[in-house]
Amino acid sequence: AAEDKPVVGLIMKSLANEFFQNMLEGAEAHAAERGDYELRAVGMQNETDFESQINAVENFITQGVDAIVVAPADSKAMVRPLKRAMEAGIVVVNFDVALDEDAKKQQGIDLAFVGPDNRGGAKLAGDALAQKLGAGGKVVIIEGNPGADNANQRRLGFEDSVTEHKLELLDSRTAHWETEEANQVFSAMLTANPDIQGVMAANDSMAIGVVKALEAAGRTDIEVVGFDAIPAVLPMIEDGRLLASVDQFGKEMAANSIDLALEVLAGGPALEGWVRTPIELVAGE
Amino acid sequence: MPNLASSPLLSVTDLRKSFGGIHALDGVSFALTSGEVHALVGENGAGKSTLIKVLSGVHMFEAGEIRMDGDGYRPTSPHAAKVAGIQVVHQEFNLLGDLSVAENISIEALPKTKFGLLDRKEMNRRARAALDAIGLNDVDVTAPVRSLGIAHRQLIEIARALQSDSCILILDEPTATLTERETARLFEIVSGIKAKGVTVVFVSHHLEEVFGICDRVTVFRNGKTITTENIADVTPPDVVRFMVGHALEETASDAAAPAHSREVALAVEGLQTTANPSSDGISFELRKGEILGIAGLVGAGRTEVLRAIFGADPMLSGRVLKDGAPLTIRQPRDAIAAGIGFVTEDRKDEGLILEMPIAANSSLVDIGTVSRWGLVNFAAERAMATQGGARLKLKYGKLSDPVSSLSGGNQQKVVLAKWLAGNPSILLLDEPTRGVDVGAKAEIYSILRGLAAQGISMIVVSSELPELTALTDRILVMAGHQIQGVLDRSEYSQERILQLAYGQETNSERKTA
Amino acid sequence: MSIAEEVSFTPRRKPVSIRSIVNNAGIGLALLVMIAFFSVASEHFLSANNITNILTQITINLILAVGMTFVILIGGIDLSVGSVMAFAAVVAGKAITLPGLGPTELIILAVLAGVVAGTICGVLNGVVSAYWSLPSFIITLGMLNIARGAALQISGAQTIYSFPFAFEEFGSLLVYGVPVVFIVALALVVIAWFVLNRTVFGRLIYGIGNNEEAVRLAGHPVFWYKVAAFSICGFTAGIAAIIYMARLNIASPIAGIGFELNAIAAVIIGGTSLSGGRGSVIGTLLGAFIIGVLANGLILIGLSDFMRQMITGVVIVVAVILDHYRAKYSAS
Amino acid sequence: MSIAEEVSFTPRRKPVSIRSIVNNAGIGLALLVMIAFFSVASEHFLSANNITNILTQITINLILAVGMTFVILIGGIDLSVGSVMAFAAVVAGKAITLPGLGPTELIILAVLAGVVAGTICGVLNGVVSAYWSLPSFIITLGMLNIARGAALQISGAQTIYSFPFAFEEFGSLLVYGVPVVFIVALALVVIAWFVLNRTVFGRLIYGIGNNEEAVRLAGHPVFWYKVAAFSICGFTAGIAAIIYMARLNIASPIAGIGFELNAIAAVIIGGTSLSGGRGSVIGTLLGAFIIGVLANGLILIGLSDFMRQMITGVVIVVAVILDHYRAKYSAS
Ligand SMILES: Nc1ncnc2c1ncn2[C@@H]1O[C@H](COP(=O)(O)OP(=O)(O)OP(=O)(O)O)[C@@H](O)[C@H]1O
Ligand SMILES: Nc1ncnc2c1ncn2[C@@H]1O[C@H](COP(=O)(O)OP(=O)(O)OP(=O)(O)O)[C@@H](O)[C@H]1O
Ligand SMILES: [Mg+2]
Ligand SMILES: [Mg+2]
Repeated sequence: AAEDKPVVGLIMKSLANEFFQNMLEGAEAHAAERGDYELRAVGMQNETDFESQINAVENFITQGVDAIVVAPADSKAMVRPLKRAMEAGIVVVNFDVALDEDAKKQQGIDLAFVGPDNRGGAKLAGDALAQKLGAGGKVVIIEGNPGADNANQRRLGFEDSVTEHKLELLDSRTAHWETEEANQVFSAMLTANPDIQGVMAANDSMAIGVVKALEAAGRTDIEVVGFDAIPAVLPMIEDGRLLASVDQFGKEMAANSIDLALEVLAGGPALEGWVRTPIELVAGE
Repeated sequence: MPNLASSPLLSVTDLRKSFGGIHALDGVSFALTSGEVHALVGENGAGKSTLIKVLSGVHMFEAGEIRMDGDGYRPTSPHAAKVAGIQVVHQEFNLLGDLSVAENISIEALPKTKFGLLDRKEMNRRARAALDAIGLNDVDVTAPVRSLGIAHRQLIEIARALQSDSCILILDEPTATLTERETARLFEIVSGIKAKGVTVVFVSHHLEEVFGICDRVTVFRNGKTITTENIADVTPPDVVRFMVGHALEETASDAAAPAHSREVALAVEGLQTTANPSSDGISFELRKGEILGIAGLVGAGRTEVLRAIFGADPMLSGRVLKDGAPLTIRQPRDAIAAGIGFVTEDRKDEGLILEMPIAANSSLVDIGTVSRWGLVNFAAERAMATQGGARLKLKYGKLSDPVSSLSGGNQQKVVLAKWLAGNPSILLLDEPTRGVDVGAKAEIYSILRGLAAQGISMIVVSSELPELTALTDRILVMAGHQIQGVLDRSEYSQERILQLAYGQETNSERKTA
Repeated sequence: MSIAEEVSFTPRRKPVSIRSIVNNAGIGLALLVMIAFFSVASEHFLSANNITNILTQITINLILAVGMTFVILIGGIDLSVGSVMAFAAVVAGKAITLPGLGPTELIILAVLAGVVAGTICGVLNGVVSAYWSLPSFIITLGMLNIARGAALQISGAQTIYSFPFAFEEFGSLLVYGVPVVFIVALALVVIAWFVLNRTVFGRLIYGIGNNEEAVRLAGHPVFWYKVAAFSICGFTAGIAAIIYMARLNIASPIAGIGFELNAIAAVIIGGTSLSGGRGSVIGTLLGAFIIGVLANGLILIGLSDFMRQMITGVVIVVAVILDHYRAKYSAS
Repeated sequence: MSIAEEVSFTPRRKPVSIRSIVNNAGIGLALLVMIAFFSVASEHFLSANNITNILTQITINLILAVGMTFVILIGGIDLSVGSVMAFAAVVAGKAITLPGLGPTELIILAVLAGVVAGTICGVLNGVVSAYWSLPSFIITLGMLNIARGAALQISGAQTIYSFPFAFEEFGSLLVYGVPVVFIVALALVVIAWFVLNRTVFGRLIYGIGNNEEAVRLAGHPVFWYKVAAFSICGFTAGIAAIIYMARLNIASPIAGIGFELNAIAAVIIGGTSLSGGRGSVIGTLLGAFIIGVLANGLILIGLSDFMRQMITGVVIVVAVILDHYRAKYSAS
């Protein structure tokens, strides 16, 4: 069945994550719609399983795919295998999380990035919170998995808006992206700092845990922002339990990246720099 | 005497069972009549336990026939055998260490209240009654079995088997770890249940026991039954001849003159063990080339003393001097370094690595001599094991077979071989011939005597008085964790020893008063 | 009983009942030390609110650990509880969001669906590992993957949400400051204690862990007892799933990752032997408290995330060392 | 030797060497079935490139599993290997990015630092669990947290990168299509096999797993042997860290999460008994292959991620069931 259609290998992070699952569905729909390429998609076991992404690149090189579209789990570890893929004549598009600039320079490759600005997105959420609280508002951050690039970016984004709006950052702790852990960690943070006014959670799963902790504590005076805008939080945004979340349009992101890769394959010019994809603050009226 | 003419309760014809290439049962035929006590005797590895395991549904047989009450009988599980009325005390223990004595005794049918819950009261009551019946009044029925010594465990196994009504009760070497007192009590019970019409199958390497309580005896040799005789018609030497195929040369049992010197090899002073800190402390001396016996009833504290000397359990106070110099023994390693060896009483838990080959077990203590630069020299190890095995008439398939495939008595020989290989200057032996057959026992005695003649000193703890009187130069009698008396060879007599062993109560009262 | 009367030994140890209470309370010492420390170190620690928090937060781990106790007592292990919980939650979540039914029916249906889903996984674990006598470590590792994959597949990796109001309420209900979900967990502990100590089934669970062969020789159907132990563990994973949903108001296919280690840790810190046959569910309760109090307290005293993780490790180790000494001194 | 002469048994079984090879090859049957299946299902599976990939991909798990074999053989378990690997990697990463040294010195320094860091963690695991006779499950669970926290603390949760060129090259070097890192792993397997089967130390490792008390009473320093087993496991975690760095060109404090389960799975699928005393490092090698081939093959045949996870679970279970039957038939 593999006639002359170009083969695109899509490497994502954990598909157990709704964000990437939506992305995959978007890509599959896109492949069916265009019909002029073959899509091979893989995810990874868990977010820190960097090796399996490298394995995936190696497997794709083995299979001789024409293009690799990749959302790196680690911005540094992926540079070298991707370089090898480029050397094998494969068109590589980096999306979702940008590869590390230094690492790219070191390996002597130049690779464009297609994707949103995680840091900027987090800042959007932070700004929404700051606006609500005003300067001096006391906030805490619930971080993602320490050491993960997107967790870093989002924390930095939150911190940017803390500085910019002169918020007071009381505490910053990780809950490893998990609802239950966020619930536990935040409950304790709230006990230790009863005067918290706002919470920035690095993803919506953790934001849900925070909202439940607030309900359990009977606190309605604390504002929460999340990230990702998963369907489960939309009702919360509607009824005000969640102030805002950030949509990165993951569904389209992979599909757009594939389009770009196919253009280059078809003889188009190589991509350059940062092809920004949209981000949007989702907030109640 | 039961009516031997009556039709057999259970008959076995030409039964065969093999493990891999070993024919454990190679044509076994015998019959049980109702209400008799039937002995099974034979050398170690002759197939007695295997037959019992077949009868009790643990192993399936390959050929032959078993008929019970005239019908074919082929148990497929222990449960099926129980339903058919066969109750067994196996040679190796099957107790639940962390469960209480009472729970172990009732494990087959734990009593329930009318709500279907465990009836602890009833369970403890039954256990108490069962233990009292076999004379174990000192054991707390709620104590975990793990905390008991080996003889107590054996009695608990027996008590358990007596719990349910059965028509055939099989006892596989029940007396191997018991002292006279318990053995006598057991025999009273056996006569009691025999009177009720229960058939008892009794395995023992002690022919005097066989001749004491059995009506008939079936002799095994190499997986075959040689003959079944009425006890009244044979003498012990006849039975031994059937067992080994020839007459056993009389080993000079009383010939051993105390050849040891006066030099003290090991002195124990005021030894108190952590298990019994309340005792006054044990002191005695062991001379060069002497075999010192320790007698006592079950639980008298004999094992404790050996374990403390060897460093297997910590010593609370007291010292041990070897050749006049005090030893610091914190762990078995120190004792071994000082030239002390210790044949433990419980081969399954302490003596053997059951899953590992015979060769590896025999070299476990003295692995240093069959290795160089930390590498095992397998040829040397095999030679060591072959030699050790030959010396003790070990019956085995291959040296690479796991020890677990050996019969009980042969496993015991491996434990001995392991310690003899190390050439210790002092050897502590706790029930060294437990489960060993008559011929091999004589062999072991002569080996031990030979070692003593070479100047090796030994302490032998044994529950068999004949063993102690035959083997030792002096006997130290213990009761209640205290030494009650020391007997020289000239003073040996069953009465004297038992008197001291039982005398614990009066003595200790006197002391504390 | 002539001979018996002659000889009377003094009992070798204290009566068992007291000893076993001390043993059960074992790790309690470490727990008390921890509580004392945190009470001094943080003014908030002993506040009513915080106690409520701690109780809520140990609930799920405790429920999983109760089932795990059965499996570990027979000498097995169940690595799949976290995944099975997620699977049961997704199944229950699908059920509770079915259209066209009233809230009461939905809730009953969901509870049944979740518990049955969990129990089925447990039965499978038990049957496969007991029938072929395979190491439960591997079998339940397989189930870990199977249940997680199934949870993701069924849910399409989407979080399920929007449950009946009464159900969501239940998760945060308090009775005199005590979370109802914790009462559920406590009830399971009591039932498990009762089953393990007062029923024949329970004693044979201990027996199998001690010496499986001996129990078989005593004529008991060991296979079914083992299956029962794993099924109980699956059942509690199902209950945990329901509690999770009630508490967080979502059913997430990626819930419960790593929960198995926490549950096993609670059981073992509680003094149950990993090789089976020895232990108690009261110990498990204390073990779950240790883990929960530690997690809560270390945040309250304001340690950084990384320090907190290190200290958690150290305290777990120190707690079992402490327990070791307690056991030693209480024995002598 | 009259009796011995009289009785001559036919050998009960095939000679041990062959039997043990069959036993070791045990799970090999399942592996062969898998390989056959994937070869048919995917044209790429047997390509030289893919074989190279598989070898590279199992390397780290294999290295961890070799050390784990020692620990499991003495009846212990080490849950900390993944974290210890990350810790060792961070330590080595700090060393290799020190300023002012030449690449050769840096590489030597880093390798030493990583291996020493790993070994120290292993020694701690061993000393604490053996000295107080505590369950290694809990002690290494503590170490899992301690090492991870330390790795995050030292690195400030930042990935360390930019290593000397030669070091990065080493990770992807091939010799006749065989990755050099795999050769390192294979060398460890051979050494471990030799140690376990030919040395007194290895003999006693098996002995301790079977009957610790018997080994102690035979006068061997059981404590030190146990410490040694855990230290070896820490050592291999250190080696794995170096290989990880060479292969991924980063030292990440969050590397290796969950690796312990994979390593333990390789050991147990390879037929080593979790209760100790029985097993072989050749089995571990095959176990690691099973896991690696499965992961690779299922991707090649294009299964969706969730299906893949479920099938992985099923295949692991089926593999041990298959092995069970093989063992049964080869015994009779
Ligand atoms: N599970 C087994 N696997 C292999 N061989 C076995 C097994 N059980 C018994 N055998 C062998 O069968 C033979 C008979 O053993 P059995 O235990 O019946 O002897 P026995 O007469 O009870 O000896 P003892 O007096 O020493 O208890 C022995 O050679 C033994 O090695
Ligand atoms: N490890 C132990 N822990 C607690 N109690 C023990 C232990 N070992 C033995 N005992 C108890 O100590 C007492 C003395 O036991 P010991 O084994 O020394 O007696 P023994 O004279 O050798 O008798 P036997 O070995 O025939 O039971 C017994 O009551 C026994 O139950
Ligand atoms: Mg026997
Ligand atoms: Mg004794």
